[in-house]
Formats: sequence, structure tokens, C-alpha cells
Amino acid sequence: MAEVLDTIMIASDSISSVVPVVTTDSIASSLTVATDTIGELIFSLDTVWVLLASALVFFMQAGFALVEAGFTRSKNTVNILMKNLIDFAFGSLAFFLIGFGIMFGVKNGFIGSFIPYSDGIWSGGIPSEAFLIFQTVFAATAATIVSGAMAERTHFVSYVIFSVVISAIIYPISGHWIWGGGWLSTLAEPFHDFAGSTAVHSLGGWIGLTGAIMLGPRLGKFKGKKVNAIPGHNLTIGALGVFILWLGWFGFNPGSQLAASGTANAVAISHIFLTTNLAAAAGTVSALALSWIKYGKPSLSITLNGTLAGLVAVTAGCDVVSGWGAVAIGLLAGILLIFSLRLIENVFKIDDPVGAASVHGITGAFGTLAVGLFSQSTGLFYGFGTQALLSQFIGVVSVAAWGLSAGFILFFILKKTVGLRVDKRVEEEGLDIYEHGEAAYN
Amino acid sequence: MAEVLDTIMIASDSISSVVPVVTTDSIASSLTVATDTIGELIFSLDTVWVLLASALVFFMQAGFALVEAGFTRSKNTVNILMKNLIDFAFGSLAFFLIGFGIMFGVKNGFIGSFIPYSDGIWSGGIPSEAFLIFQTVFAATAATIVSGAMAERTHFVSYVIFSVVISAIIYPISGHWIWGGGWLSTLAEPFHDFAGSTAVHSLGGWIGLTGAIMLGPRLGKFKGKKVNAIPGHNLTIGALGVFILWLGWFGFNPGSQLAASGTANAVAISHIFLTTNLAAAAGTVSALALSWIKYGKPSLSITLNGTLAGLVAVTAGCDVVSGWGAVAIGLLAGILLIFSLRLIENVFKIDDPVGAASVHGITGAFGTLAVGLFSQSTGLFYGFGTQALLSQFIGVVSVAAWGLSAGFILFFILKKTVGLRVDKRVEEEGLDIYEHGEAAYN
Amino acid sequence: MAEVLDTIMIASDSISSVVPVVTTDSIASSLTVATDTIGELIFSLDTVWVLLASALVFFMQAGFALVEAGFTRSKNTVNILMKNLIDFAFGSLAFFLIGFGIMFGVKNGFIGSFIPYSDGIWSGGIPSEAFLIFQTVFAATAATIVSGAMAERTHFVSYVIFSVVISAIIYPISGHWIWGGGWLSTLAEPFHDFAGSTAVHSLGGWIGLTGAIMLGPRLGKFKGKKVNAIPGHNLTIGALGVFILWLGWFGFNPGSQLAASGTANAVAISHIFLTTNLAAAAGTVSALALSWIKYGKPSLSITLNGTLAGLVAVTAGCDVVSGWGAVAIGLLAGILLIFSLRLIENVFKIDDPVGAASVHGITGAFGTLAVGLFSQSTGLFYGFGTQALLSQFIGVVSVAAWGLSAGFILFFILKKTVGLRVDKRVEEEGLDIYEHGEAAYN
Amino acid sequence: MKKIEAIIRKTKFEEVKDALLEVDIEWFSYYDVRGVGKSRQGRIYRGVVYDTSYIERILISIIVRDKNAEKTVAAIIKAAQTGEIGDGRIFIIPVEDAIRIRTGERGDIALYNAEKEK
Amino acid sequence: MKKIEAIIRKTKFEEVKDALLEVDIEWFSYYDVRGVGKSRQGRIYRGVVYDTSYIERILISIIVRDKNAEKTVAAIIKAAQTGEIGDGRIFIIPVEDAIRIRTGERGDIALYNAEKEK
Amino acid sequence: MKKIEAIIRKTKFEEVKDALLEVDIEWFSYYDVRGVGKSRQGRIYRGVVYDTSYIERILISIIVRDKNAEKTVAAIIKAAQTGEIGDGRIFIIPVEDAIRIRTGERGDIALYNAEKEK
Ligand SMILES: Nc1ncnc2c1ncn2[C@@H]1O[C@H](COP(=O)(O)OP(=O)(O)O)[C@@H](O)[C@H]1O
Ligand SMILES: Nc1ncnc2c1ncn2[C@@H]1O[C@H](COP(=O)(O)OP(=O)(O)O)[C@@H](O)[C@H]1O
Ligand SMILES: Nc1ncnc2c1ncn2[C@@H]1O[C@H](COP(=O)(O)OP(=O)(O)O)[C@@H](O)[C@H]1O
Repeated sequence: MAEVLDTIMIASDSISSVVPVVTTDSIASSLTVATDTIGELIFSLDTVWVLLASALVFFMQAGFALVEAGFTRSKNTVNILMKNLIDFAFGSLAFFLIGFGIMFGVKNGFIGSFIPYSDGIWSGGIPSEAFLIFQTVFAATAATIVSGAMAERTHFVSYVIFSVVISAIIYPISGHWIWGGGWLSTLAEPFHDFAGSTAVHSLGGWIGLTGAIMLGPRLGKFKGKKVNAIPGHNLTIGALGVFILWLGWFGFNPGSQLAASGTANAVAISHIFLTTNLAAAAGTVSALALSWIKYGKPSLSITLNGTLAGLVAVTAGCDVVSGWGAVAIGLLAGILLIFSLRLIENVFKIDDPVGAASVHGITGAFGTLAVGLFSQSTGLFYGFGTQALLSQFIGVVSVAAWGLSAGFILFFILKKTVGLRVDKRVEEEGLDIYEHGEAAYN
Repeated sequence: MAEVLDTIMIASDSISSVVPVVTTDSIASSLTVATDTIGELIFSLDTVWVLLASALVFFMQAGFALVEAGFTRSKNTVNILMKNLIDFAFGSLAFFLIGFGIMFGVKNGFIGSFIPYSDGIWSGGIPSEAFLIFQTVFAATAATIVSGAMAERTHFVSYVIFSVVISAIIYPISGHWIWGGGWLSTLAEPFHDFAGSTAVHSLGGWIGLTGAIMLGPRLGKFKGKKVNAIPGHNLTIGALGVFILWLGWFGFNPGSQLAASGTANAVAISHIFLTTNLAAAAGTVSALALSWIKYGKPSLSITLNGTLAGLVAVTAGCDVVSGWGAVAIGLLAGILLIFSLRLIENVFKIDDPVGAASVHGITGAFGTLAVGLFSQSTGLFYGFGTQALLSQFIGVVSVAAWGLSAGFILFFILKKTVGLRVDKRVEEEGLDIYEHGEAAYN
Repeated sequence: MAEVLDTIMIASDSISSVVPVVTTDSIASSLTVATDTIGELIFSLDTVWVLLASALVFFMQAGFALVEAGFTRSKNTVNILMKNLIDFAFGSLAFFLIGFGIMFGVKNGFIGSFIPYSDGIWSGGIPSEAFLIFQTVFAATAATIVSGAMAERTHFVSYVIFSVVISAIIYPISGHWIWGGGWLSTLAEPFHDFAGSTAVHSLGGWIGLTGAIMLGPRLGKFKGKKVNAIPGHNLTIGALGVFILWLGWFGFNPGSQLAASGTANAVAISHIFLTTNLAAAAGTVSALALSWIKYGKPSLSITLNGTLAGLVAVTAGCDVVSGWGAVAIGLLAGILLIFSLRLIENVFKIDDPVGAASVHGITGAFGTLAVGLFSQSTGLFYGFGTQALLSQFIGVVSVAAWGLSAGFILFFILKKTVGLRVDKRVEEEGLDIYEHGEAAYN
Repeated sequence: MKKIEAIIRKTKFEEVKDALLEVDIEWFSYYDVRGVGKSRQGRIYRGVVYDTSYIERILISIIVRDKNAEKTVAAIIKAAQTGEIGDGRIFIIPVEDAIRIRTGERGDIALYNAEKEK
Repeated sequence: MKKIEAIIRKTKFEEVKDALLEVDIEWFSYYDVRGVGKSRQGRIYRGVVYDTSYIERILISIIVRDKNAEKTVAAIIKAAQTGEIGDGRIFIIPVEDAIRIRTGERGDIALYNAEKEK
Repeated sequence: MKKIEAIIRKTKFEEVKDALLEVDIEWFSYYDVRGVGKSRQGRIYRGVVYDTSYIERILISIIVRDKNAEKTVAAIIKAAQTGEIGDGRIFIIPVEDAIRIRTGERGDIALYNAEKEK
């Protein structure tokens, strides 16, 4: 690139220095070179932005691994870490081979095309490989969420299979509806899910919920009417995981702009950065406050979940809500989360060890609906009527239906074939030794 | 943005291809578009730089959480993690609502204006929301530092209150003096604190010192003349925290340039990156060497503090000192640190569990003064007289006075109202169970 | 920079608005300013890219520290952390003072010049200080790798000395051959090691292997014919380390492009990002599969090593292999790794606690050779004959010879002077207490 | 007085605790032990397979008055038994004396709560 | 010989150690135990409140010659007593024999340092 | 029945385990203890030097039939002895009864494997 520019410089230097030779033509051609170079710079800056955002989102895999490991028991730590490692590994390959084509391939409203990634499938303002990477790290997130809800009792071989199916097929299909030009993006008022409250988080949450139901609770979780707490083994690691996720979200949301150049984009990514942070902060604060009021003591485990709830909720509308809107969404998400945790655990007696269904499923759905209320350009609270809210509702419901039913079929098949749940003895003594032959701590 | 550019391209293509139509006017207007686009690109690149720097600085919250957790006992780990989580959450909201206005609002020498953040308060070469985010992550750092000095014995409710007050009021006021156009920035030779050795670190250190004094030492720390070591429970976590902080500092210092475009800025941020790293390395080495000589063995806990000392010290002058100057500052900071730790603990019998007053207060002050010596453009050692040194001295002393007195008033009120220190029994059995009803490790 | 641009804007505004004054000359001079500004932007964007990549690569130090700490016993954790901290600290200073000059100084084929870093040594499209920083974080990686192979039994003072020698002299010399314009870069078909499979990883692996041999195995590792497993104390920490390394590699490889502006660079860094990720994923998957088949259970410790193997192997050719090529290289690296671990441990009875010689040495060499096969522009599999493969072979062998012999001489001298290995009692009770007077966990 | 040392499965701890509370054993200590036994587990670490039978167990230590020993043993067996290999063992060890640190009281009285049982 | 098992507060450990050294008890072992007792603590985890009384304690195990038993007990009580609930207990258990692994010496002599006490 | 409590170096554990298996002791429990003794270590933490003699040891607890006590002790000594200070001690404590939780069997039979030894 430097060489190209040298040419322009020499050209334009000659223009200004050697006065007589200046002709309109030579200026015009220098200008063309300059303009082309500007175009390339725009392309480059956007690429840099998307790649660095991808790196941040990738790091969320570590965040999820730590959160899930920290919030479960030490006898299953190797298993949890392994799941989080291999779902990204398999997911990267599966999305390259199958998922990307399904999600972004030739457009029909329901599904893309079954072809491996190639340069021509997608084109836009960044290299298609940069776009592929960014989409890959998103796809892997959906699968990872599921592993949390099904922790401490799932057969490892089953996990490998369903994590591949999720990244390769389930996620790309609903993703196609929303981001691949599918039917949700062509509603009269298009369904708005900027960075994936529904496309990624809710979907993961619903599949996880289905899995948790079909697996049944961990041994000892429910005893008659009594709900037993099964505390995680290392909250330091869990808290670090949440900090890493918070960091990663600064790639997840602002990166979804897919561009940074130009005043409009620069202002947009700054705004998204701000709303993301405010919602996270607000979710933390409201979960803290409510846990304090409800249980008499400010609980770290709940507060950490509150942070995630705020982040998940704002993801759909981070680009269109105001700073104040983000605070409101975060506060509500933190509160909703606590009730959701209770509901799922105490009322429905579903055992979701890390609360994935609540954090990702419920608050993801809430955040998506909230766009219909808080969007500054379409929201009810800004006087734009219920049109957008309706579209959001359709999107939330159809993705939930998809996640629950696809999850059900998938887990049902696995249950009948390789088996979904480990033996009682394995569960009691820990999956680490029986499934992996290794202990995390020695 | 791509569309805009397409227009120019088409325009300039037409200019060069359709030879006869080339008029001076059409070229001039294409040139205007090109120039505007360049302006937008500058704006965008600076925004990207500041946002990514903000993400790195945000991650320092995790670093502080781990350092503080690792260097204290396991029975108080939930409490420490909780503090580091909620001070950022409350701090983000408080700075949005109050702090930003006080720090950057209508300029009078002592304080800004009491208004929530809004677009008009600040304007510069990046979106004001990007600037807000960058300042938010800085504000939260000051509060976090305090929690280290007051660890293992502070009432949680008190902590919540004072962390809000610090982010919302105390930090923004002295911040206004230095960075908001206040009196320190209008001295004859303006006080130079590039990225906050004094504005952030020293301030946090002094408030923490006040708090540590007013709380009194942890039970069992001093027994008659004897000083007991209370070793931290997990140095692996502590070391990871230091690595994360070091990483975050690459956002903290180079990000404070607030711009990256143009040769001058690019050279500046590279230089700042280098001086930051050299000072950290030098602080590590000198603390290692001195601890080895003094205690007969190279101590990890001290060496890690030495790294931080080097980083804190170079923060004020990272833009104006040479690489060699940075090495000198780092070496001195590592040595000063060890003497400061001894002085505070053994002579003054103040119990600062993670050494925050030494690492942030003392070496922050030292680093700020060092600008008056090592600055290549104003420093004594470069033949510029004592003018700058004097300004630095005024700044250091006035911020110290502010931190100590504001801290004193704040903690005094808390002591008389909600209470600053937990009961003896709670302290003995651990704050985790009594204040949070949770244990970090199960 | 903003001011400069304002001038152009005013200039070009005047051009387009004040119609009559438009002269060819005024346009020409505005165009020159615009072109210069574009040149500066290119410079700036490249700088931003390299600095952020440097930050990511720096973070790999934390990754190595955690991997090594996690995969060894808790009684030596302080020692391992200390080594990883101080090798970067000493390395930063040593590379600034000596290493950079040797690597990039006045070109003769074998070695550069013995002068401290100064602005004039290197020049290119980014500030030389940015280049220095990027090279510094690379240099420190080589030394860090060695500490893993020699863990749990090396005298700390010896470690300090040899880590300085590696960063200051050994690494820069072979680095000069490859990247500093030395003899390997001037072969007919130049040796291609894009980001350092050989220059960094293999070299570190070979030196580590030499060290492991000269130290002898840890007590209790081999008992007669039996090989005992000495499991690491914390796989959670180890897994986090691998995630951090994976993240850091997104700086290591794409950052080695040293430029991001222009379509060609943007496409290149995107492609490198993709190949890096695909190889890591493939290495993970093949190590998982083979460990599952070979040992009956999917082993986390091996799978984590497989991830690293994939990353190390693709580093040499990440820019020239296709996505599919990267997958192939990763798959082979994961398999090779497992056989290499067995070979070194069971056949040669060499005790390399974290498998550094296999992960970095063997798979680094393999990945470098693979360039001769898989390179889309020179590789055998793409019909370009064996020319490139031969160059790769020459490079791999000569760096191996250099690493093994320089390592041998270095360790031999240390063994005869300060001593390489700690006493039996120190090794039994742990280096933490005897060498550092501190325990990691309390 | 007797010391009852019961080595039980970790997963049975809560049930044993409840069973003990039911027979009015309200004070006891416990800690993690590892048992070595015959139910071997193959483990792998970085490719080295090693046989081991280290099984995590909880050791409950209860000091009871002689008359309470049998009911304590019975309560533990009832709660900890699964019938499968690895249920653990109970050992009964003689104890000569007990002292309550808080009051210095010695003998049987140090074991029960004066207010409650008289 | 007697085995003195003292279950004390973690925070009192240093004082007890010093007190023991003062009465010439220089060798002993200790480990962490959790006590179950009546001073219940409410804990919350992710919104589930659970009552528990698990309290971290240190168990000190000292094997002493018969003649030293009483002074050992007295030293522990003196150092560990706070007068508040939760101070812990001391148990005295008979020991039949002791062997020093290094030398194979048996009986009382295995317990004290020959050079020092004769 | 006897309880053999052996406090050994951590590094000798594997050897002791093998030695015990050789004399047909196949079941035992062990856990980490810290020993306080005279081989003091100076430690530093953030510049405060503190003397300590906390040494990590493993405590092996084996309940054996009376007739097996001596051979167990001998096996441990053989495997754990290095001759240097810090080899540890073995204590023999009387045990009144043993119960196998799985079957409820009491006495000697609870200690050995019926199928194997008869
Ligand atoms: N003789 C013994 N001495 C000490 N501990 C023992 C002894 N026998 C059994 N244990 C402990 O009890 C645990 C469980 O006993 P086990 O024999 O597996 O029960 P089961 O007879 O039901 O198979 C063992 O893992 C070990 O920790
Ligand atoms: N009968 C017992 N058997 C075993 N351990 C006991 C017994 N009684 C008390 N302990 C241990 O001692 C600890 C402290 O005893 P506690 O009864 O709380 O003291 P206090 O009598 O001063 O209230 C308990 O937490 C428990 O670990
Ligand atoms: N009287 C005792 N009571 C309890 N534990 C003891 C006693 N004497 C020794 N130990 C334990 O045994 C360990 C090793 O004993 P030590 O005296 O160091 O062996 P040696 O006699 O070979 O020097 C000590 O660290 C301590 O844990």
C-alpha cells in the first residue's frame, strides 16, 4: 500500500511543485488515486474493527468456561472446561463447512444453502473472511450457553454431537431468518435484533432449557418439596468469567455494527459501547439490590448473574435505545432474572446449574421485546405505536418455538441412541474421573 | 459511508475517464468530498482507538479484583470480588449521572457543573460518548484502589456508599482541576499528569490510606511490637491480576492520547506504549533485586507489587520521558515501593492489606514529581529548571490534601452513621458468610 | 492532526464555494495536503494495528504463566509464576538494550550490531518504537517457552541468567537470519516463517529440550521402566491459559503482517485470522479424537496441548495456506503432538513437565516444513516443486542446530558455575518455600 | 466415651447429617479424606495412564457418650448405605476424656448441651 | 501415651501454637476440619437459602507422654478460650505405641527429642 | 483392631502405598496435614519475614486386625524412611470395633475382603 501511495505523493508533489506542468488531467488522475486509497482505508479500518471485535468475542469462550466451571462442583470441572473448549473447536469447523452457507447462502426466507464457506457467499464492506470469523465466534456462543444448563450430568459424547448440530444447523437456520435476509428481516417492520439477544442468547437459553428438562435434575437437587442449593466450587473463577464476558461484550455489540469508518459509524459504535456498559451496570445494581432485599444479604452469585442479564438484555437494542433506555432495560433485566431463577427452579423444578435459561433465554427475550418499547426510532415509549413491538414479539416467539422444538428433537434422538445422561455412579463420583479419567485439581 | 464514497468514486472516475467533461469545478467538488471523507476517517480511527483502549482499561477491573482477592484470605474473597464488581457498576451509573458533569462541565477552576451527562458537555475529536466511556473506566479505577487498602474488615454497605461518592464527587473534583480545565491545568507551567499517576492512582491511594487508618488494622496484624504477615490465599490469581493490569495499562496510557491518527499521534502512542512497558519491566526488576538482597529470597508478592509500582509511576510522564527515563523511573519506583511498604506497615503500623497506599499513593506521587525531572521538554535533568518540578509538586500536594481530607470527612460520617467496620466475630469468621451468606470455595 | 485537516477543509471549502477563485494551483496544493493526510492515516492505522496486536501478544505471557502453573504441582507455583513474570521484565530490558540491535541492526548474514535500540536501526511503515514493542513481546515468548520444559527443578538464579541470554542474544541471532535480513531470508527461495513457528516456537522448544535433558527428570518421574504421571495441580487455570494464548495468537499471527491499511493488507489479516483459528480448532479436534481412541477417554490435558499444537504449526504459513490447508495442518499437528509427547517421555525418558519440546519444538518444525507443502504460492501440493520445501528444511534444521548447541553451551556453563538444578530436598518440599520463601496458596 | 469415625461417600453427607440430627447428635466434625481401595480407576494425564483408586470420601468424627454409640452407628448406616461397593466403614475408638474449651467442663458433660439434655 | 485432639477456632491457631511451644510441645500435626453444630448460619446461593452450621475449625493432633497430657490440655484451653460459643473441644484418646520412622525407635522415646530432654 | 496413624513425607506416599499393597493392606484412608516442628523455614510475605515450621505431610490412617499391625508398621517404615530429619512418626491406637456400612458386618470381618482372605 505504501508504494501505491508513494506514487500519488510523487504525482501530487509534481503537480504542486513543477507549476507549469499542472494540467486538469493530471490532477484528475491523482484525485482518482487518492479517492481509491480513501476507499481502501475505509475498508481497512472496518476490517480492523471487526477483527479486533472478533478477538474480544472469541475471548468470551474463556468467560463462559470460567463462569460454568466456577458455578459447578469441582468433580465436574474437567468436563465443563472440555465442553467449552471443544464446542468452539468443533463449532469453528462446522460453521466453516456447513453453518455459514446455511445462514448467509442463497436467500430463501427459511434457510440458506448447504455449501461450505466460500468467498462468494457473502459480500460487504469488509473481507468475507473477516465476516466469517466474526460470525463464527457468534455461532460458538450459542452452543456454549447450552452446556451451562446441562452441566454436571450430560454424557460427553452426546455433548459433542449436539454442540456440532447447534453450530452447524440449528443456530444458522434461525440466524438466517434474522441476519441472513430470511423472513424475520422482511417483516413490514423488520424484526430488530442488533447483536443477538434472540438470535444467539435466547436461542441458546431455550435449547439449554429443553436439555435441562429432558435430562432431569442433578441427583440431590430436589428432595421432595425441598430445593437444595448446590453451590459452585469457585466463585473467584466465576467472577473472573463474568468480567471476561463483560469485556467480550464490548466486541459483541459494538462489533456488530460491522463498520467503524465515517462519522455515523464512529458515533454509533461509541453509543453502543455506552448502552452496553450502562445496561450491564444497571443489571448488576438491580440484582444486587433485589437479592439484598429478598434474601437479607447481597449475594455475589446472583449479582454476577444480574450483570449478565443486563448485557444479554441490551444486546438486541444497544444501537437504538438511549443511554437512559439502556439503564432502564438493565434494571428490569436484573429484577426479571431473579424471579426467573426462582420460577424455573422452585416452581417448575427444572435444574439449570448456572441459570442459563434465565440469564440468556428469559432476559434475552425480554431485551428483544424491550426494543419495541425503548427504541428511539420505532419504540412504543417514543410514540411509534405497537408495530415494532409486534414484530419483536413474532421474532421472540418464533425463535423460542424453533429452539425448543429443534432442541427437543435433537435431545430425544440422542436419548434414544447414545444416551443423554451419565450413570448415577458417574454423576455421584464426578464426570471428570469417569468420562475423562482426569481430575482438575491435584 | 460506503455509499458516500461510491459517489466520490463515480465522480472522480467520470473525471478521469470522460476526458472532455473535466472541469475545474467538478474536480473541486470531488476534492471537497474526498477531504470531508478524510476528516471522517480521522474521527473514526481516533474513536476506534479510544474505544479499544476503554475496553482494555475496563479489563483492569478484573485485574484489580484478582489482585485484591489473591492477596487476601479466602474467607473474605466473596466480599472482595463483590466490591470490585459493584464499584464499577455503581461507578458507571454515578459518573454518567453526576461525575462527568462535575469533571468536564462549565469551567470554573474548582468544580464543573452538577448535571447528568449530555452530548454538549464536552466536545473534541471523538464522539462525546466515546469520551464518556473512556472517562468512566478511569473513574472506576480510583474507587477500586480504595477497596484494596480497606479489605477484610469494611462493612459492605459502607463500601457501597463511599465507592459511589468517590466516583460521583471526590474523583471528578480533583479530576476537574487536572483534566477538566481547572486550576492545576492553568498554572504558569501547567501541572502535567498525562494519564493519571496523581489524578487516578495517588488519589485512590490517599483515600485508601485514610480509610485504612480510620478502620484500624485487621485483628492479629500487629501484636505488641510484632508485625504479623497475613499471606494472601492465592498468588496464582494475584499474579494473573497483575498481568491483566499490565495489559490494561496499554489502554490506560496510550489511550489517554485520545487520538491515533496523524504521524504525530501514531508516534506518540507508540512511544507511550514503549515507556509504559519499560517502566513496568524496570519496576519488576528493581523490586525483585531489592527484595532478594533485603530478605535473602526473591519474593513474588513484592515483585508483583514492583511491576505495579513501575506502571503507576510512569503514568504521569509516559508521553514526555524518554525510554531511558522510563527505565529510571521504573527502577526507582520499585525500590521506593519496598521502603514505603515497610514504612507504612512497620513504622506507622497502618494495615493496608494489598499495599494500595504504597503502590498507588506513594509511587503515584513519585511518578508525578519525576515528570519535573525527566520530562524531555520541561524537566530539570534536561536543563529546563525547576519550574515544572514546582508545578508537579503543587499538583501532588493539593491532590493529596484533597484525597486525605475528603476521605477523612467521608469515612468519619460513615463511621458515625452506618458504621465502617464489621464486628469482631464477622471479621474472625470471614465477611463472606456474615455479610454475603456465601463462600467463595465449596 | 485535526488542525492540519481543518486547513485543507477550509482550503477545499473555499475552492468549491467561492467559485471564481478556483484555480488549478489552489486545487493542486489542496490535493497535496489531502494526499499527505492520507499517507499519515495509512501510517496511523498500521500503527494502531501493530500496537493492539502487541497488547494481545503481551497477554500471552499471562497465558504461558497459567498453562505452566496449572500443569505443574502447587508446591512450585510461586516459582513458575515468578519465572514468567521476570522473563518478560528482563527480556523487555535486554531486548531494548541488546537484542533489537543484534536482530535488526546493520545487516551481515549472521548477526546484526551490538548497539542499544535507537530510532535509526529499523525503518518501515510504522514508528520504529511500535516495531520495537512488537518485537519485544515476541522475544519474551521464546524465553518463556523454555521455562515450561525446565519447570519444577531449575535453580531460580540460573533461570534469570539464561532467560536474559536467550532474549538478548540467542533469539535475536537466529531471528536475524530469518527476519533481520540474514542468510535464511536471502536463500534462492527465501525461508518462509511468517510469524515464527521456527523463529520463536521451535527455537524455544529446542532450548527447552536441551535444558530438560541436562537437568534430568524430576524426582519420581521415571522409576525403572515405569513412567509416572505427575498431574498438574489446577487444570482450570491451565485451560484459562490456553484460551488466553489462543486469544493472543490473534495478535501474534495477523499482527505479523505489520500493516492493515489497503485492501490487500485487510484481506491478508482477515485470512490469517481465519487460518489461525481453523488450525487451532483442528488441532483441538484431532488431539481430542486420538486421545479418546488411544487412551479410551477424551483427555483435557492432551486436548489443550492439541490446541496449542495447531496454533504453533500454522504460525509459519498462516499467510500462504488456504483455509483447508490450515485445517489439514492443524489436524496433523494434533496427531503429531501426541506421538511426540510419548516419544520424548516414554522412549527417550526426557521429562518435559508441560510438553514444551513437543508443542513448540516438534510441531513448530512440522508447521514450518508444512509451508513447503501447503503454501498456495510455493508449495509442493500446489505443484510448485520441492524448492520451497528444501528452503524450509534448511531453516528448520539450522535453527534447531542453533537452539540445541547454544542451549547446550549456555546450560553447561551454568551447570559448572551457579548450578542448574536445586537440591533434592528443595525439589521434594517445593521450590516455593526454599527458593522464594513463599507459598502460592495459604 | 467413644469416637465414631465414619468414612462415607461425599454424596451421602447431607443425608447422614440429617440422620444424625434426628438422633440428637448435633455436634460433630468432618473433613475430606481420600480412600485407597480396590475400586481402581484408570486415569490419564498427558498420555500417561496411571492406575489409581483414590476416591474422595468424607470422614465424620463424632465423640459420643457410650450410651449413644450404637444409635449413632445405626443412624449412619441407615443414611449412608447404598448396598454398592464403596459405601465405606465405621470405626469405634475409645476416648478417655473430653473437655469443653469455653467452660473447661470435663467428661460427659462436655459433650452435650447442658441446657437441653440436662 | 495419649492423643490430644483439640478442635479450635482458626483464628486462635497461632496463639495455641505459641502456648504449646511454651510448655515444650514442639511437634504436632494439624488440619482443617469443618464442624457441624448449632450456631447455624443462613447461606444463600443463587437465590436458594440454605441453613447450615458448617464452621471452619482447625483440628490439632498431638501425641504426648501421659505425664504431659494435662499441661498440654491446660495450655490449649488457656490460649483458645474466648468464652463465647464455638470455642471448641478437646478429646483425649489412648495411644498404645509410637514409632519414629527415621530411626525406628519405639515408645516414649519416639516422642521427644533425645538430645534435648534426655 | 488397631488404628495405625502414619505421618509421612508427601513425596514418599506412592512408595508407602505400594509397600502396603505388597503386605496385602488394600484399604486405607489418607489426608493432608501440616506438621509443626523444629525444622523452621523463614518465609517472607510482602516484606514481612515470618518464621514457620509448617511442613506439609500426609497422614495415612489404616485400621488393621491386631495380627497385621506389626507388618503394617514395618512396611511403612521400610518405604518412608530416608534417615533425614522429618521422616515422620507412626502411632498405634486401639480400636474397639469396625462396621462395613454396605453390609452392616461388624468386627474383624469388616476389615478384610471375605472373598479373598476367607
Ligand atoms: N482398613 C481401613 N483403614 C482405613 N480406611 C479404610 C479401611 N477400609 C476402608 N477404608 C476407607 O473406607 C472407604 C470405603 O470403604 P470400602 O471398602 O470401599 O467400602 P465397601 O466395603 O462398601 O466396598 C475406603 O475408600 C477407605 O477410605
Ligand atoms: N461431639 C463432638 N464430636 C466431634 N466434634 C465435635 C463434637 N463436639 C464439638 N465438636 C467440634 O468442635 C467445634 C466447636 O465446638 P462447640 O460445641 O461449638 O464449642 P462450644 O461448646 O464452645 O460452643 C464444633 O464445630 C465441632 O467441629
Ligand atoms: N507428638 C506428635 N504429635 C502429632 N504429630 C506429630 C508428633 N510428632 C511428630 N508429628 C508429626 O510428624 C511430622 C514429622 O515428624 P518429625 O519429628 O519431623 O520426624 P523426625 O523425628 O524424623 O525428625 C511432624 O511434622 C508432625 O506433623
